[in-house]
Amino acid sequence: MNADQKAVSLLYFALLREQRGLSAESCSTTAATAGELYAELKEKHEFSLSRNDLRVSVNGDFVDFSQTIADGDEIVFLPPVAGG
Amino acid sequence: MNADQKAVSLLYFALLREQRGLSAESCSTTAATAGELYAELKEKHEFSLSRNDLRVSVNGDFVDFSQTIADGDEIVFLPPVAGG
Amino acid sequence: MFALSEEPLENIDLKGPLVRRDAGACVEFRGMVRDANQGKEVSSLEYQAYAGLAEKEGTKILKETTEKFEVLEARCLHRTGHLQIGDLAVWVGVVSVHRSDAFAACKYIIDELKQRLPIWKKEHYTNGDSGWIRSDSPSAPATGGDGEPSN
Amino acid sequence: MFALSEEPLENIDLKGPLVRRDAGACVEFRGMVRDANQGKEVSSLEYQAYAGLAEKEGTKILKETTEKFEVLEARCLHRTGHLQIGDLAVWVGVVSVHRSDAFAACKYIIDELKQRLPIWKKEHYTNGDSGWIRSDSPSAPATGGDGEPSN
Repeated sequence: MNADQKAVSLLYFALLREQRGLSAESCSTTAATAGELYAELKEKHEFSLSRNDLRVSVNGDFVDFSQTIADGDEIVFLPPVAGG
Repeated sequence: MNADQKAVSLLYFALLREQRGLSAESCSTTAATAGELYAELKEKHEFSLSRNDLRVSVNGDFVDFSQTIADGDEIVFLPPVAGG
Repeated sequence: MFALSEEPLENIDLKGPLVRRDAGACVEFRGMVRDANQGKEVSSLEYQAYAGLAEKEGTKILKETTEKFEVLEARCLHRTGHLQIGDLAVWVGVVSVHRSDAFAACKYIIDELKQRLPIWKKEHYTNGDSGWIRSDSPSAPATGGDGEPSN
Repeated sequence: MFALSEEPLENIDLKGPLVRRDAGACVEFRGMVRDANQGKEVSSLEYQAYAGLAEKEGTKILKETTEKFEVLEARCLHRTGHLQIGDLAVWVGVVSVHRSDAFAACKYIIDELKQRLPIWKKEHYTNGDSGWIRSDSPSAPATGGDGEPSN
């Protein structure tokens, strides 16, 4: 494993879950930030939602897309919400 | 019975009921308007509430104090309300 | 539907008639007798109503509400008689398609009826005093509104 | 207290914990699944939640509420899973001394949670279509809020 390479857990909800076809996966990435990771995933899985539509959480907290990601992080890209 | 003399029914609520010591009475008056009638009653029964504190209803509708009163009317002087 | 009730509102299925397949939002207001007002300990509350006029005025307020706001249904029941701490004095329920209408309508109803319904309330205090409350004064009565004893 | 519930909210004593002797006002909001949205006939609704984060964010909204408004207690439960027309999707209950605080707080809670909770809802239509709703768009979803299908 490359020094830049991290293993992260991803959870998917709503439209992203449908487009990915699964609700969780482990993934190996060299992306430095959450934003870079989404760009990677969007291309790989042909996600239709742009980064502007999403929020991101790392380890259960909302963070910015500039957040640095680390090995073992649980990362969730959140599609537009609609509670209530 | 004088031509000007009318028999009206009065209902009392809240503070007026307590000050009058009864909840309803018949009364004979020569007052032409609701306002004149209240002035009469206020003096006679020493009501503490001034006309500005009250609203008045005749036969189940809110009216102005200038409302002419007629024989047989049901008249209520309403102290400040507090529903809810 | 507006009604006065001598029967405790706790015994009545208030919300039942508000169930509708086209309703997305329901807002309810409950006014309860609370244990203190204006720094005095309240022991109980007594409501008197000029029933005929109160029901007419209450019905008028609900009609105004359905004209002013996009609501599917609006209902209100108001207690009369002698109430204890915690007892429900008034209930307002509104259903609408969208929530903002239900909030605005429910608030309108309770605000208007506190000012307009010919209903009077007397607070009894634990120190033995009592007083008629008026909703037009700047301070607050024992059921979540505004008012102070008038005597 | 904020909680997600897979159990129907109809089976839960929502208001029980809001009974207090010092409360004069109680305002409740209910969001129900309604039978139409954007001119389409809705047959059912499906809620997904990122549970850990939703409970954290819901708790945060309630905490903000008690800081911003004079409330004695604020509670909210949100359903997850597959809901039918008329089912209760979300319930908010607030008690306060005075009614204006309870109204403002209840409205704040539902407005914020519709924007912020990581919960997603998919509308299923009688014509066989379905779509994820987004609360940030100008039109209205099937439970009294604002939103339109995102696909």
